[in-house]
Amino acid sequence: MSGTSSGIVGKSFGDRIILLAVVAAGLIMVLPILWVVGLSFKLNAELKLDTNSVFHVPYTIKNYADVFGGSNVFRWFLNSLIVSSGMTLGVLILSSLAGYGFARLRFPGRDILFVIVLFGLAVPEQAVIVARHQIFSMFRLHNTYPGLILPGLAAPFGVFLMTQYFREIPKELDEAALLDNASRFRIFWKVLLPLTIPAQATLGVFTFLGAWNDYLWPLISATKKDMYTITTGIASMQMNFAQTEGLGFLMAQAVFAGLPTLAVYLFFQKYIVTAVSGYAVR
Amino acid sequence: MALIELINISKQYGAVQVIDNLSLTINSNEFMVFLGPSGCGKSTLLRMIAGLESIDGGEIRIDGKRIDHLPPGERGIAMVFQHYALYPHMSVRDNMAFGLRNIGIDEAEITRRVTEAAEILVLDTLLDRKPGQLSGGQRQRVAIGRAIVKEPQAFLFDEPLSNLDAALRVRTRVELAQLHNRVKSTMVFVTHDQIEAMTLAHRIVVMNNRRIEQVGTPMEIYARPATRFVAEFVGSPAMNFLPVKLDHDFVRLTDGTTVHTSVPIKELAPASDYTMGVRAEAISIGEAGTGDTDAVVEVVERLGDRTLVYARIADNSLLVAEAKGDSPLAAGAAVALTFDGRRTHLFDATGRGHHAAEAA
Amino acid sequence: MALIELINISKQYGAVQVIDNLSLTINSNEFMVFLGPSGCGKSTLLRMIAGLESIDGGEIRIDGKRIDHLPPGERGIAMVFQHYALYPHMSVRDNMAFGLRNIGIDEAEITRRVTEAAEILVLDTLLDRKPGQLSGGQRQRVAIGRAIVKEPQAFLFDEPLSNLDAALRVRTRVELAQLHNRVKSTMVFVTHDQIEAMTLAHRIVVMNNRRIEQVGTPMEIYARPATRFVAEFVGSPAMNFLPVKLDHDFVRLTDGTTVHTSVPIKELAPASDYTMGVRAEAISIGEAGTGDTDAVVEVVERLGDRTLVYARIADNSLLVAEAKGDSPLAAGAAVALTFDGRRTHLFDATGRGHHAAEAA
Amino acid sequence: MTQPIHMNESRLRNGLFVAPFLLVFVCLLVIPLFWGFWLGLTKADLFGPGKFVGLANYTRLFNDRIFRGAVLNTLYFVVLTVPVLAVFGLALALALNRKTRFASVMRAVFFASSVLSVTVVTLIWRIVFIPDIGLLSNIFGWFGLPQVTFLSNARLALPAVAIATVWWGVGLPMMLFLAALQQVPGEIYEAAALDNAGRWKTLWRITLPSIRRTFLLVLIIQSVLQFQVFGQAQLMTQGGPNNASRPIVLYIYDVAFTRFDVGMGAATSQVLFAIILMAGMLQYFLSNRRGENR
Amino acid sequence: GDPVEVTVQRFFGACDADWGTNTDVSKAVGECGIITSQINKFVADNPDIKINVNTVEWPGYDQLTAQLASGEPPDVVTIHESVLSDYQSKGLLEPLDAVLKAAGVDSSTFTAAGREGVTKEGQIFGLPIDSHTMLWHINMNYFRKAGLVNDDGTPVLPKTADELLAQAKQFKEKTGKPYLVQSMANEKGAFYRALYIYLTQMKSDFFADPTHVKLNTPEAKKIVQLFKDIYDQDLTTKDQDYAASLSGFTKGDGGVLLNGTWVVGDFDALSKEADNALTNGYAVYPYPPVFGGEPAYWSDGHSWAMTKKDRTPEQVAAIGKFLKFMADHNFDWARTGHLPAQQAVIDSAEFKALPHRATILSIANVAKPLPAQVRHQFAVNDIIGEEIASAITGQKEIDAALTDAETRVNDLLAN
Ligand SMILES: Nc1ncnc2c1ncn2[C@@H]1O[C@H](COP(=O)(O)OP(=O)(O)OP(=O)(O)O)[C@@H](O)[C@H]1O
Ligand SMILES: Nc1ncnc2c1ncn2[C@@H]1O[C@H](COP(=O)(O)OP(=O)(O)OP(=O)(O)O)[C@@H](O)[C@H]1O
Ligand SMILES: [Mg+2]
Ligand SMILES: [Mg+2]
Repeated sequence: MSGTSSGIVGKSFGDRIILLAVVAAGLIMVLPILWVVGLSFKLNAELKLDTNSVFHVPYTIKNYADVFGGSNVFRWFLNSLIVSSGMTLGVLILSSLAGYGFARLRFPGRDILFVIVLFGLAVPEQAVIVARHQIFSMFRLHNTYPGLILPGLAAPFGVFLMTQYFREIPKELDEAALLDNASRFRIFWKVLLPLTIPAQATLGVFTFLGAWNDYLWPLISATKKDMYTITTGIASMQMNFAQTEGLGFLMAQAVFAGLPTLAVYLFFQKYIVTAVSGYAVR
Repeated sequence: MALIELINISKQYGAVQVIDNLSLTINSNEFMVFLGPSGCGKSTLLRMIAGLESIDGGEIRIDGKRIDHLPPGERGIAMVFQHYALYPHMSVRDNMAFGLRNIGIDEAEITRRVTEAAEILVLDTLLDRKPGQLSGGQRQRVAIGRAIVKEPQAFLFDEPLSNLDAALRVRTRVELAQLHNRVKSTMVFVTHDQIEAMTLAHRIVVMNNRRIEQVGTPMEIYARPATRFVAEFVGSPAMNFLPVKLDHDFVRLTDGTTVHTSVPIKELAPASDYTMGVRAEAISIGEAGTGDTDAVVEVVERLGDRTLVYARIADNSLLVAEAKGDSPLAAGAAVALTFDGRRTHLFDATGRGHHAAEAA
Repeated sequence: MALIELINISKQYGAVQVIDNLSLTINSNEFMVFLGPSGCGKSTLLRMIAGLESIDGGEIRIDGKRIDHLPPGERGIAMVFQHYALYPHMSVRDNMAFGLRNIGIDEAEITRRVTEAAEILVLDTLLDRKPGQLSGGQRQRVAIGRAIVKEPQAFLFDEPLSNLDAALRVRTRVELAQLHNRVKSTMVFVTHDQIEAMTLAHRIVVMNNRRIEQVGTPMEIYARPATRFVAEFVGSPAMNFLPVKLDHDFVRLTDGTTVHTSVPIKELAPASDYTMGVRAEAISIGEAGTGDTDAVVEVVERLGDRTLVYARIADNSLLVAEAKGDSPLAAGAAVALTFDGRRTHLFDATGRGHHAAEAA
Repeated sequence: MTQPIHMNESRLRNGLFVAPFLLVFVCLLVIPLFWGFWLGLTKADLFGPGKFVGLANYTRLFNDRIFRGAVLNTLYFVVLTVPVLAVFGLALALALNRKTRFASVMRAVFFASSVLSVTVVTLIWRIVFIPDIGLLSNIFGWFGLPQVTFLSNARLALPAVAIATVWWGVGLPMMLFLAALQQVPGEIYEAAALDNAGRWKTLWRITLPSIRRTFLLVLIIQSVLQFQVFGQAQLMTQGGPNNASRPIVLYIYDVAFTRFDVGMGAATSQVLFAIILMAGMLQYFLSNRRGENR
Repeated sequence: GDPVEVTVQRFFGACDADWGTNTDVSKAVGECGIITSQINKFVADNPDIKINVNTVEWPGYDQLTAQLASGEPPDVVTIHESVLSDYQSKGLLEPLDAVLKAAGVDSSTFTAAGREGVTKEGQIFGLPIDSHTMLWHINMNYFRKAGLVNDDGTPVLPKTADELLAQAKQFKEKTGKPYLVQSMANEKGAFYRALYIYLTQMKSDFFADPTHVKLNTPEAKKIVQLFKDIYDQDLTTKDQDYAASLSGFTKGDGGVLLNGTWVVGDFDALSKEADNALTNGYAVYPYPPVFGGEPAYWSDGHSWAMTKKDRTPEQVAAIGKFLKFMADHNFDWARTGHLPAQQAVIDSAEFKALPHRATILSIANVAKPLPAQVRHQFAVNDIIGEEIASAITGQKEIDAALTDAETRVNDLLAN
């Protein structure tokens, strides 16, 4: 039920104004994206003279052809897929386990540990990146998939989200399962986990998007061309002083790098609002 | 099939004593109901039997065997929760089978038991649905089915009907009574609805404030409440209470009216304060001037089969009396009330109840 | 203080017709109850009166003035919601004052009204609490107080008691009846609990399936249900129904037993199928062989003041009859049932009810 | 709160559920964090062990005008973005909290930008802000307006970065607010309508008080995020002109990675960590104090 | 046996779509095209060597640093000569003297600038492949309109600061356009380079002590003052960033673009096309020595360096071969617009035949990098560029800016 519309019979003048404002704001939101997409379909040479040419023909797909022509793009795409999926899977597993533990089980130091994990939310990546790089060097983890995936697994946000979500599930379910002779793990695995799917979807999408878009860590950890992710890979294709040498090409890269994440979002869109509500209110 | 003994049970949450040195025996095959107001510790007691709460003192035995240190799954007990606690993502069949699979019963046996339970509970056609696709009553039946298939020594119910609407509640109540006839098993049932307690129980445990007020059959509880609390809590409309003084063979209301009662007054201490209790159906309504005391009708509630008449008497108490369904009384009418002496009760200052000598 | 007229009201949600060409007049100062099963459109109707839903056809008038195009705030109506709908972040005082401040009533007057309402509802000591710090019953009283202070032409209640526990529900019910006596205002009350409807209403509107089944006083509804639906829905335990054939002056059950009834059978079409309805209290229980039909007792529910006896008769129907609170009957007993002919009802195939000629 | 379901359970074994996460958390966050504390006390580059210098890095840090500027820039940036993100996100959520097709399309529109990476976002906004060939200069051109040089003007550079950040990040607060709005029971809006409360009154007296906890959550999440602003500044202005848009993290990055002064970079990181922690706790306690009696 | 594997890491972008399989280097154009084709050619010529090319985002030092820190660096890597010392001083690079010698590359064939750029502590740490510096790119069409053309068709260039201002005013009056097209927004490079060029010409040795910069000097002030005057008198474009200034110049926004050697090829090509601002009107010259002194130019250069790492002799030989190939084909690289690092190429007719090389050739002999001992040159340059920019655009007093630059750089170098 929509709060703002209840009790109001018919559309008022105020509603129209709001509608207009929303449409206007929406246009401002998409305009930059359209501008970029437009540029990506223009020849570099043409743009060098005048970007206004976006508004008229000819258009070209050469820029996209060039992106794909960089023979490594598919490999990078695959890397990103592996890293993002691996990180997503890992975060989901670890966060679910920990969320269940923090929400449902009693063990020594639970509450203080939970607070410590929450403090982790405030740690900027820069505060740990050097040390982490050195540790990974020690264990020869650079230029490996684990090297790219592991740092993302220490995500306090996921634990926070899952803990809140598990707290929402009626405790009677655990108890019913206990009386049904189920072990702790079995309760977690067979009874509760299936109920957290909306939260898993949300956390999964956020993790996936974050992993896909991450830049700094892949840049310094995956330093071999075959291990680049799509973000660092595409960046590596840029020439120095790139904008001028290939504005259209650059825009095509941007579109190409952004598309998968947009697709992931649109696909899971319906879960996100419902699940975000799980923790937003508390 | 199981004799459950609670011996000197205590329980506290932090500093709050919730159950205090409570002892109780529940007989084999008995249908025992825990009745009491919200927060009196009914659920806690039940959950201690189930093993979902630890106990801080005392022992729990089933058929003589001490079980309070066993984990819940190993006590041979099934429980039905107020909010059903069905596994939402499993089909009805899987909900029932889950507990059996966990202890490794073979699939043929599981199928047999599930089918049988489904027949008893008329769930046959619903076995492949998810709980979300069931009505409240059907969900409750599934929850019961999940308990039945385990063939437990005892069933525990924690207000299983309170989430159903009125009509369904009545129907399920009858079904539960029939179920008990069929499966013959010890059942412990928690409720704060006295109609449920009255209609279902072999014996009722009335609890209040960490304590047991009375244990007895429904009619004992209704007709011979051990304490004023029990008298007030059980019965709808609630019993009328009037402060009285003892006067030889009869009692005297504050306005001087005398009322005859069969309670053996002589045995009571005459000096102390007493309260007389009388149920609505023990008050008859007649024409003004013809009864124990006159009264003016204030509210008339017509329930169809009977009518509740709220009338104010001289000492300013509002009493409720029961009249026939087609009683012509209306608010404002002047009437006389007559108390049925055999069905009056006296409660002393400590709340203890005194009743007419037991009928033969 | 207000006469509410609904004239040919229609309402649909998308393709679903929820209210279909409904007309109804609610008199000044009347306590009108809408009774019906879940989903029959009671709330929708109430909300249309309040202005919270638009109407798709027809008119609503209050005291002759058409109001269906006014916004909710300007109809002079107050509403009490099932879940109270108190503003959680405002104190009790502010909850009550909010509506008055919005229309610019001066603070002295607001204080006066709030104080007065708080006294009526015994909320004096709670005025500075937030709703979260109140019990369910107190919250409901605040919600009523919020309605009272507006001194509205009419009060609308949407199942205001259904969130309270049993004891509180009974108490608040009586309080509401007294409130109506005091504030003298038109009240419209939605419920699906027939006890509430019976006890509170001047008149009851029984609704089912987008339609009004019957409008009448509680006793009319109970004693002379216009349709089988009404007969079934009103009364607890529900009326017993038996398929019968008409046979001259009496009716014949499927097993051949004949039963006398005061319904003027001659006026009915003899060929069609009829169902006989009889309430539990119109069936008396005697020794086997002495009544209209023999039966075997299956379940006995002791409610204290009366006992419900479920007995199976020869045609295999399970009937419920009412016996005294101290009835000695037990399951398995063989008994005879006697139907009170004046209180039997016949329902034809369309569900229409036929009753004994009206008593003088 | 959770109670022990059965007293006989091995409590330590319960800890096994959180152990895997804690292991990763400790190895990848806690240890590096403490390693960072140590590094902050040393003079070190990336290529070998450093030497202990005590608090020298911190002394240098607080004497550095550029660092102090970066702190102010960061605070300014947080002040620029966080309220706007919260208020704009709330406004959008209020406007789009409907079940219509239009609303769901618009929700997608406003969230879409959130899924782009910082490289793409800054690319887009450079192309918007850039003089001559940029979108804005094209638009200004149509109306005959003079060019505004957002990214090279000391006063506009940080606001320009903030605009891009708001554009990028408004989706999340919007989602959080939407979720919260959906938890507000519809009945209290109806009660308000019957109480003659108009649109504004309803917004101020009913809606906003009902979602204030979410508002706090949004403020804290966004503050933590925006204190760490880096990519946008790095890629749009490189902190310029004249350090006018250099935030703390960019300072850290430059110090540690282009000057190899890892010890100093680590010291700066600790300062940032402390600032974020304090800001978060301050918000939390302030709002908790006011909302105690709820 | 198995081919020897060598990892080559470079910037300059990726352009496999256009040049991924091209081995005919003479056909390739642009930095990326040429270097890609060169490596292709080397691979084709040397089947016994396997080259793994790792392309990095410009300038790629974050990544290189990370690789070195984690002990997995590439074998051969493109490094600016100004950055070499950062890595060399920490012992992360291998001296190349022996390797080059074994491969048959003689460092005496390098240009002076190239040799100086790669020589640290008496050893060679990189194979120089070019020198690059700033140039005046001139729109001759406007110069003609402004009457700033000599009889021989060459542009009239200022010889003193005053002349510069006068000519710029004249230019503005005649054409309505600013004289200079500069990248001013978020720009650091152009400013420190201009400063270095003129300070070098004035023989103001600001890095006499490589650990201490001296910037608060009359010479520096004069230079900054000139640019500030130009700015204050609206004789330059003001709001463009690097990209905008490039496209602005091609659109005819002004007379002289201050930019590097690397865009010569592009503009030359444009001037040969019809219907644009540069059609038949492009010329390019070194920065005119308006403060007197002798011709001297700050420069930087790209070089190939070899990281320190355990290698087999075969690998070292293969790297030597690669470096030799690059040295031998330095002419190809010179077609990008950069000045070659091989003296022989500069002297060759082939090079001189390339367009505009005649006018800028002189630089090659007088180009001069910052002293090799100056550490963190990228960071130093950034600080100086930043401070000067704020002085020129009026955000700071010149004195203050120079003082600040000095203290900041010295603080940086001290730590
Ligand atoms: N986990 C707990 N922590 C602290 N106190 C508790 C806890 N659970 C119950 N209590 C307290 O113990 C008392 C008994 O609770 P219990 O749930 O047994 O009551 P109940 O009789 O079942 O009431 P209801 O009819 O409302 O279910 C209550 O006062 C309650 O507040
Ligand atoms: N907003 C809505 N959109 C679509 N259908 C609705 C909506 N509100 C109510 N309905 C439908 O209209 C019918 C009547 O609903 P209404 O709420 O009036 O029933 P009710 O009699 O009040 O039931 P209850 O006793 O459960 O409150 C129901 O079938 C319901 O599903
Ligand atoms: Mg309970
Ligand atoms: Mg309703």
